[in-house]
Amino acid sequence: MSVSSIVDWVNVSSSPLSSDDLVAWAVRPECGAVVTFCGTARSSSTTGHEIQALEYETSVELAEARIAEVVATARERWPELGAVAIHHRVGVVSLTEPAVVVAVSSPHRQEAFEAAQFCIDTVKRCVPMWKREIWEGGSAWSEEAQPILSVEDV
Amino acid sequence: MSVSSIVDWVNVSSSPLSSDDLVAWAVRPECGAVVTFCGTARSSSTTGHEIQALEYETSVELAEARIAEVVATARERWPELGAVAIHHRVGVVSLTEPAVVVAVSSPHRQEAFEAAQFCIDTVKRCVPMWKREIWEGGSAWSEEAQPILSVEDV
Amino acid sequence: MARLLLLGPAREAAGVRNDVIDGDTVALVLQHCVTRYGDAFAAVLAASQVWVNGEVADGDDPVAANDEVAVLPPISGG
Amino acid sequence: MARLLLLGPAREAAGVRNDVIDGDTVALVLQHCVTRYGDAFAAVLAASQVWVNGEVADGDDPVAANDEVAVLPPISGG
Repeated sequence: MSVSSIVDWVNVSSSPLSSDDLVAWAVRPECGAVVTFCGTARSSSTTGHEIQALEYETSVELAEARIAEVVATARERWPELGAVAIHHRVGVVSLTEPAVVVAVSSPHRQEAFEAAQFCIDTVKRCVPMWKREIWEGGSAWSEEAQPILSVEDV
Repeated sequence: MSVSSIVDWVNVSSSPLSSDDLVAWAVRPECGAVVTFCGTARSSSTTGHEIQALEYETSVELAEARIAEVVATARERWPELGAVAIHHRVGVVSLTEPAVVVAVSSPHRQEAFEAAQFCIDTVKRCVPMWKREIWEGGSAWSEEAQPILSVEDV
Repeated sequence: MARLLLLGPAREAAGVRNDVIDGDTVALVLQHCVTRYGDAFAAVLAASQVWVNGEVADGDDPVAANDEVAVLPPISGG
Repeated sequence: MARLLLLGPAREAAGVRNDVIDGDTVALVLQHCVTRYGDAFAAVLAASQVWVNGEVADGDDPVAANDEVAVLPPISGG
């Protein structure tokens, strides 16, 4: 776990994720809005199989550093933000469990929505994280893979 | 409580709100995205006082019917949506507690973000709900009130 | 007799949330409300919407026995 | 000796996640990797980014002892 400050919370680990934990942490007396995004393992796949689970692989150190860059960039673009938390699981994530959770608080809701969407869009493009699709009797890396982008290129 | 179908969950009550309850309910095997919005009681006010709590007043029946209209309109605009839940508290809501929670699931995240934002924007403009600001030694209705809009006018 | 539902600032100005009141149009019901609740209520009413049985109503609309006439002041969604 | 970190499909193609390997530039380290891990690894490497100590690196960049050279194939964020 890497808590880079009292207002940023970046974490990559194999522990199950709870959106309530992030919401409870992100709430601030001066912030009336908390927007969260949960990315859950879903059944349809890039390889045409009925997915049972996803397996995520990364370097925790490299992934946490990149996610911290995403958070820092979001703060530059939306200076009003209160708290920003981004947690990503590694290892096996069963169908319907969250693999990634983003939570953003701010005084008003418009910037919380915009920043939360920026965070998840940028995490998906810029954080080194490989996803294996697991089905009955087999598994494979997700298709449609793209080169990792730098955060400033998003 | 009014559960209008297995995919819509509209509720106006004095019970505390939990975003995890809504996320857990909104997750679907075919939906990879759940976006939630929590509107929490915040300290700054329209009347210049340091707020300690908000008190919401409505007719549960009228409010739930209007919220159900909001959900139905979101489904017309974003037919891909999975589950949609909108819960609103009535009565006293202490500082930092959620007064309203929206949760939307969908196969992909773009429509979940758009629909969640539409839902909360439209609830704020179209649902009969009066907010009293409570501070040390006094209280008053929120200022900057606007006439209730019809959902089709948003 | 219509069933009256007064919410938020309308409830506060009238001093009651629920009441029963005479009148076979919306305009007549509201006229009787102003007589009963006075000027503070009239001021709130001037900026309010009126719904009958959950639908937005005009002054000319008829009101039957047991219809719910709701007075809905402006809201501060925030 | 540089510390090698192979992730996702690069780890799979090489059969190892961590290794130590000779070379004082990125290009030389990668050349030694291809020699050690073979064609399947070379194919993955051709589409991959290389980071040294967490920063994007080019073939000409120097590699010192204990530097971490990471091979990062394309990602499928979804």
